[in-house]
Amino acid sequence: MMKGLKKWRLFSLLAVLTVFLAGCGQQELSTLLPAGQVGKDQFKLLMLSSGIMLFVIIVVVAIYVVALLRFRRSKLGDDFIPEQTEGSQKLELIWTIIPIILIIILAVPTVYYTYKLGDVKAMEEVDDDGNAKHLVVDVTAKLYWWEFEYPDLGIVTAQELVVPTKEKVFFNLKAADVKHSFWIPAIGGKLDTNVENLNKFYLTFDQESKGLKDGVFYGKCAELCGPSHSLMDFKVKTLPRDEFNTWVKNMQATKDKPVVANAAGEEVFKTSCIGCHATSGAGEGGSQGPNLAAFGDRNRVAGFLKHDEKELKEWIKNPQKLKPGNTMPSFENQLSDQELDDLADYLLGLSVEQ
Amino acid sequence: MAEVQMYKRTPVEQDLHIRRAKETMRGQVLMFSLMIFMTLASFTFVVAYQQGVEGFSQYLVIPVLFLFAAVQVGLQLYYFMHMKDKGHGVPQMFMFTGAVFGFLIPLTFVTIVWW
Amino acid sequence: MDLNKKFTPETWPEHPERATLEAKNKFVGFWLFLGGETILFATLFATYMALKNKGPSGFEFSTQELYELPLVFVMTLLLLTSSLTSVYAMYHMKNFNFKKMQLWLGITALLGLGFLSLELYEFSHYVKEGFTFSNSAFSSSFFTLVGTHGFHVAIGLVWVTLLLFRNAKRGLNLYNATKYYTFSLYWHFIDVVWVFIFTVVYLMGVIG
Amino acid sequence: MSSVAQKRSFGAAFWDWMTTVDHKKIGILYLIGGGFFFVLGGIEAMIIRLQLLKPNNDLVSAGLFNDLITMHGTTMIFLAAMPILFGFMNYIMPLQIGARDVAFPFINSLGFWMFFFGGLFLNISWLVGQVPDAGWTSYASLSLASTGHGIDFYAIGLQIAGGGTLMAGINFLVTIINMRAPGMTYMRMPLFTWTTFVASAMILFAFPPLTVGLFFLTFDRMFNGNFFDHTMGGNTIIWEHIFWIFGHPEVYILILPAFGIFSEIFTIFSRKRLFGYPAMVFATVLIGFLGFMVWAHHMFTVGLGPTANAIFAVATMAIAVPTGVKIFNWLLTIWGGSITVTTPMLYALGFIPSFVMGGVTGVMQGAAPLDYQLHDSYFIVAHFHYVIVGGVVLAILGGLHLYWPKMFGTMLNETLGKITFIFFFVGFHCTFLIQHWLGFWGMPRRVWTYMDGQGWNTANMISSIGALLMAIGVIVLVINIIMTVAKNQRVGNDPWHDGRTLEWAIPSPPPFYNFTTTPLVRGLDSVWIEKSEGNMTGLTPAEPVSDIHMPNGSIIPFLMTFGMFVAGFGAMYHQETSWGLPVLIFGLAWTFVAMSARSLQDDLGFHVTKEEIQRDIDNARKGGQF
Ligand code: HEA
Ligand code: HEA
Ligand code: HEC
Ligand code: CUA
Ligand SMILES: [Cu+2]
Repeated sequence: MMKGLKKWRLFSLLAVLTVFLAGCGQQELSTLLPAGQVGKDQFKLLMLSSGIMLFVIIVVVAIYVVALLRFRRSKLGDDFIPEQTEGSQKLELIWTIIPIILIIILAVPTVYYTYKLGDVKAMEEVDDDGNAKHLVVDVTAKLYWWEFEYPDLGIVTAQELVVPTKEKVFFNLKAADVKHSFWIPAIGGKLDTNVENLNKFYLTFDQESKGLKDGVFYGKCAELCGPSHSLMDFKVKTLPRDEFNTWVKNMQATKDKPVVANAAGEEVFKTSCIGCHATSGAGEGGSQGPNLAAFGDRNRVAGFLKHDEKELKEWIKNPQKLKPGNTMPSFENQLSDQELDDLADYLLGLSVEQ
Repeated sequence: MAEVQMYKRTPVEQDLHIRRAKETMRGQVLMFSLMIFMTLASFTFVVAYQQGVEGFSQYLVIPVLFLFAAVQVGLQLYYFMHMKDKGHGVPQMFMFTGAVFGFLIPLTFVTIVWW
Repeated sequence: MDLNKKFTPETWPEHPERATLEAKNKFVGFWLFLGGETILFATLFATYMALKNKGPSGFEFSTQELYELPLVFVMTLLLLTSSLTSVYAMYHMKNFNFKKMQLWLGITALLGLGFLSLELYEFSHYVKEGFTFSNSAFSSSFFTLVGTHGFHVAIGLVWVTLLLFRNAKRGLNLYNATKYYTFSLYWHFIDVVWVFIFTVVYLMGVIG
Repeated sequence: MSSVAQKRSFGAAFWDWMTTVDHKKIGILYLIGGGFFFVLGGIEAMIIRLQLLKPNNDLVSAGLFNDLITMHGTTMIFLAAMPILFGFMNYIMPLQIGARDVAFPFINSLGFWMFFFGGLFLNISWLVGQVPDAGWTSYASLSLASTGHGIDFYAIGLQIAGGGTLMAGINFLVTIINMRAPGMTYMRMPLFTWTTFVASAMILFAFPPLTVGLFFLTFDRMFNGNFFDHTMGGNTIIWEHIFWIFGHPEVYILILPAFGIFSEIFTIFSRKRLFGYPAMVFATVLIGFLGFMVWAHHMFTVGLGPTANAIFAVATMAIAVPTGVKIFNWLLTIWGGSITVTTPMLYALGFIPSFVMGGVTGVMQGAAPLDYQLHDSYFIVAHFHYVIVGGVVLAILGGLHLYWPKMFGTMLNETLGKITFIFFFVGFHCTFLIQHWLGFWGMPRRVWTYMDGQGWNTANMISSIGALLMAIGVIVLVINIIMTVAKNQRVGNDPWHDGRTLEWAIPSPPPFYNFTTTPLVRGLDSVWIEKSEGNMTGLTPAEPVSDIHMPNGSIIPFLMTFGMFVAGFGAMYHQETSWGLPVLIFGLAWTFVAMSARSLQDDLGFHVTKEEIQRDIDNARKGGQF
C-alpha cells in the first residue's frame, strides 16, 4: 500500500519531518512515538498528510512572498494603475487539478486504513475448543473511572488495563452513564464509549511498558463528561504473553485466598466499603466502584493521584474534593485516623504481582 | 419605489384572461382528482397488504407508496403552488436544494443511527 | 402604497401577488421560508424514522397496533380537499372576485378545522390508551412530528381567520393580495407535509 | 424623521435606536452587540488560558471551567462572530447592490432583537449561577445529566437567537434577489455580496435542524420528552447528527463572509480587479453546497462504521479544492497589482498564511484514521482557532478598519491599527501554533487542569502568553476606537481612494436613503469603471430624482422579542414553580399580540420628497455634511 508513496523525494521530506516531530513528546503518551501497529498506521498517515500540507503551505507562501516583494506601491509609484486582468483559464485549471491530485494521494490510504482499522471480524473467531482466539476486553466507562472486564478469562479490574504485547487485543466499549471516549495516545486512536451501543475496535501493543517512565502507558478520557473529565485518566500495563498469563492466573486466584496485609483494615473495609468495591478479581464487572483486587499494583490512586499512603488516605477522606462529581462518598468524618491507617495498609497490600 | 401602473384590459383581453383562468382551474381540478385517486390507491394497497391479499407484497407496496407520495407532492408544488409558472426560478432552486438536503438527512438517520 | 386605489376586474393585474416590490419580496421570502421548512420537517421525519417503535424495555406500543387508517383516511381527504378549495379561492382572487374568494377561503378554514379536530381526537385517544408524549422515544418523536404539522395547521387557521375578518370590509387590494396568496402557499405546503406524514408515518407504520 | 440630523434629546435618540428599521443602524447595533459579546467571550478565553498556564492550577474550579469553555465557544460563535458579520452584511451589502433598503426592514429589526435577547438570556445564566457546562456542542448524554438550569439557558437562549439568525438570512437573500440596482446582474455583484448570499442560503438550510435539535433538548429537559434518553428508547447519536448537520455549515457561514471581506480588501489595496471572478463565485457556491455533505467528520470516532467514515472523509477533503481556488485567486489578485499595506490590507495579508495553515490541518483531520488520534485533542483546538481567528476574526478586524470610515465618517488611526495587528497576529500564532503539538503529545481538549510531568507545561505556558498578547491587541483597538470617536475628523466618500464598488461613491456615512438616485450599474466594480472612464462621481443615475419610499420605525420587534424572552423563563421554571406556566403563557401571548398588532397595522411607510433630496444634494455640493 505505502510502497507507491515511498518516492525518494517524499521520503527525504518525511525523514526531516520525523526528526522534527518525533523529537518531541513523552513515550508513554505521545502519538508521535507510536508503540503499536494501529498508532503506527496512523502515524504514517500523519507523516504523509503533513508532507502534503507542508508542500501546500510552502507553495502558497512562496507565491505570496514574491508577490509582496515585487508589487509594492512604494516600488511601482503612486500613479501606477495595474492591468485589470480578468483571470487565466490555464492557471485556474492548474490550481484545481494539482490539489485534486494531492487529495487523491491522501484519500487512497485514508480509505484503506479506515477499513483496515475498522475490521473487527476476528473478534468472533474461536479455536477448535470453542475458546476465543483473541483476547477481548470489555471496557465500561463510568463517571470518572474505567472498568476492564475480561469475559473469556472471568476476571475484572479497573483503572489499570493489563494486556499482552505483540498481539491484537479487541475491545468492546460502552459507557454506563454519560458518553466518554477511550484513548491511549501512544498505542492508537480513540473510540467513543456511547451509552446506547457497543463499539468495537482493536489495538496492538508492541512495547513492554516496564521500561517507561512510570512503567505504564497513559490512557485518557477524550470526551467531555463533567467536571472531572480531565482527571479521568487510566494506565496501561503491557506484559509479554507469559507474564500476562501469570497475571491472569493470579487474578483468578484472588477469589479463593485474598491476600490480607492488615486484618483490622480488612474489617473496616468490610463494614464501609465492600458495598461498592470488590476485592476479588474474579467475576464480572458492573459494581459501583472500581475493583480493588490489584490495587496494590496500581500506579496511581483513582487514576491520577500519587500511589502512596498519604494520597490514598487523602482520597478516602475526601474524594469529592480531589475529583469533583465522582460517585464515591467522603469518609472524612466517619473513619478515625487509626482506621484510615489500617485501611490504607490493607489496600496497599492488595496485590497480585508479588 | 415606483407605483404600479394601472393598465385597463380591453374587453377582448379581459375575455381571454378569464378564459385562461378557467382553463387553468380545470387543470387544477384534474390534478386534484389525480391526487385523490393516488391517495385512495395508496390506502387500498396498504389495506390489501394488511389483509394479506395475494400479490401485495412489501416490495410492491412500499415503492408504490413512495412513488405516489412523490408524485402528489410534485403536483401540489407544480400545479397548486404554481412552481411550473414563469417567475418561479428562485422558488424552484431553493425547494430543490431543500429537497436534496431533506432527502439526505432521513437517509443518514436510517442508515447510521442504527442501534 | 395607496390602499384606496380602486381596482376593477379589468385593471386588476395579471399577478396581483407580485405586482409591487413589497409583494415580490414577500412572495420570494415566503418561498424561501418554505425551503427552510422543508429541512425542518426533514429533520423531524428523520428523527421519527430513527426512533419509531423504540421504547423502554417492556414497551408495548407499536405502529402496527396503534394507528387507525380509517380516521387517517378521512383526515387526508379533508386536508386534500381544503387544498383544492384554496386553489378556488386564488382563482377568484385572480379574477378580482372578492366575495367568492372569501367564501372559498372560509370553506378551506372549515375543512382545516375539521382536520384539526380529528387530529386532536386522535391524539386524545392515544393518550387515553397510555401512549403519552413522555411514554417513550417513539411517542415523543411521533407527537412532535405530527404535532408540529398540526401546529402549522392551527397557525394557518388563525392566519386565515384574521385575514378574512380584517379585510372583510376593505376588499381586495394589492397590499393584501400577497397576504392571501402566501397564505395559500402555506396551506398547500401543509398539505405537502401531510402527504409525507400519511405515507411515512401511517401507511408505512401499518406495514411495519 | 427628517434627513437632516438634528440635535436631539438623549431619550429621543434612544427611542430612535430602539425602533429603527434602517439597515445601517441595525448593522451598527449588530456591531455593538457582537463587539460586546466578543469582549465577553475574549475575557472567558483569557481565564481559560490563565487556568491552563501551569499544571495543577486551581484558579477556577472544575465546574466553573466547564462553564467557561461552554460559554466561550457558544458566545464567540453565536453571539460574537456571526452577529458582527451580520453587522457588516447589513450595513454594506445593500450599498453594494445599490439598494435603498433591505427587503424586510421590520424583520431585520426583529432578527437583531432576537439575537440580542437570546444572548442576554444565555448570559443571565452567569447571574443565576447555573451555567451551561456541556461544551458548545452540548452532547446529549451529558447535557441531559447536567443538573441545574445551565443547559436550559443554552437551549432556550440559542433558540431565540437562532430564530433571529434565520430571519436575517431570509432577509438578506430576498434583498439580493429582488433589490439589485438596474444593471447589477448576479455576475456583477461584489464578492462580499455573493458570500452574503451563499452564507444566508446556508443559514436557511442549517438553522432549521438546530431549531429542531434545541426543541428536542428543551422537551427532554423540561417537558419529559425522551428523544435522547436511551433508557426510554431514545438515542444520543441523533443529537450529534442534528448538531453537526447544523454545526458544520455554521463554520462556513462564518468563513464565507470573511472571504468576501478579504476579496474587497485585496482588490482595493492592489488596485486590481479580482482575479478569476467567475471561479471565485463558483467556488463560493460549491463550498456552500459541499458544506452540507460532510458533517459526520466531527463524528469519526462515534463508531459509525468504516463505510460512513470513508465516505465522509473523502467528501471532507474535497472542500480543499474550491477553497484552494480561492486562495490562489487572491494571490493572483495581488500579483501584478499595486499593493499598499494599510491596516485592512495587513489583516488580509496576515489571513492568507494563517488560514491556509488552519485549512490544511482541517484536511488532515478529514483523514478519518488520523482523526482517531486527533479528535478531541488540542490539535482540534488549534485547527479551529487557526481558521476562525486566522480567518473570521482577522476579517472582522480588517473589515472594521476598512468600513469604519464608511460607517462613521471618521478614520481609525493607522498606526494604532498596525500595533493592534502586530500584537494580535503574533499573539494568535503564539497561542495556537504550539497547541498542534499539545494535541500530538496526547493532551485532550476541554481539560480543566493537567498533571505535572506529562511534558505539556512549557507549551501551555507559551500558549497562555500568546493569549495575553492578543488581549493587548484588542485593548489597543478599543483605545483606538475611543480616540477616533473623540477626535471626530470627517472624511469624504472614498477615504481609501481606490474604492471599486458602489458604497464608495456615496457619502460617509450615507444618508438614510442611501442613494439619491438609484445607480445604473455597467459592470463588475462599477465605481472603478465609472471613474476610469472619467466620471469622477463614480455613479450614473438610472432614474431622475424622485420621491423615495421608506419604511416607518417600529417598537414592535423589541416588544415581540421581549415576550419570547419572558416566555423562556416561564418554560425553564414551569416544573418547580407555580408561576412558571403562567409566565410561559403570558410571554407567548404577549408575543402573539404584538405580532397581531403588526399585521393589523397596515404600516405603509412614508415618502421622502423630491425637494428634500434635492436639498441634500445641493447641501453636499456645497461641502456640507448629510
Ligand atoms: C471558520 C471555521 C472553520 C473552517 C473554515 C473550517 C474548515 C475546515 N475544517 Fe474545521 N472545524 C471548525 C471550524 C472550521 N473548520 C471548528 C469550530 C471545529 C471544531 C468543532 C468542535 O468540535 O468544537 C472544526 C473541526 C473540524 C473537524 C473535526 C475534527 C474532530 O473533532 O475530530 C474536521 C475533520 O475533518 C475539520 C475539517 C475541516 C476542513 C477539511 C476544512 C476545510 O474547509 C479547509 C479548506 C482549506 C484549505 C485546505 C486551505 C487552502 C487550500 C489550498 C491552499 C489548496 C491546496 C490544499 C490541499 C491540497 C490540501 N474541522
Ligand atoms: C468565533 C469563535 C472563537 C474565537 C474568536 C475564539 C477566540 C479564542 N479562544 Fe476559543 N473556542 C471557540 C471559539 C472561539 N475562540 C470554541 C467554539 C471553542 C470550543 C468550546 C468547547 O470546547 O465547547 C473554543 C475553545 C477554546 C479553548 C479550549 C478550551 C478547552 O478545550 O479546554 C481555548 C484554550 O486555549 C480557547 C482560547 C481562545 C483564545 C485565547 C481566543 C482569543 O483569540 C480571544 C481573543 C480576544 C480577546 C483576548 C479579547 C480580550 C478583551 C479583553 C481582555 C478586555 C478588554 C476590554 C476592555 C478594555 C473593555 N478557546
Ligand atoms: C458509593 C460507593 C463507594 C463507597 C461506599 C466507597 N467507594 Fe471507593 N470508589 C467509588 C468509586 C465510584 C470510585 C471511583 C472514583 C473515580 O475515580 O472517579 C472509588 C475509588 C476508590 C479508590 C481508588 C481506586 C483506584 O483503583 O485507583 C479507592 C482506593 C477507594 N475507592 C477506596 C474506598 C474505601 C477505602 C472505601 C471505604 C472506606 C470506599 N472506597 C468506599 C465508590 C465507592
Ligand atoms: Cu470521561 Cu471525559
Ligand atoms: Cu466541520
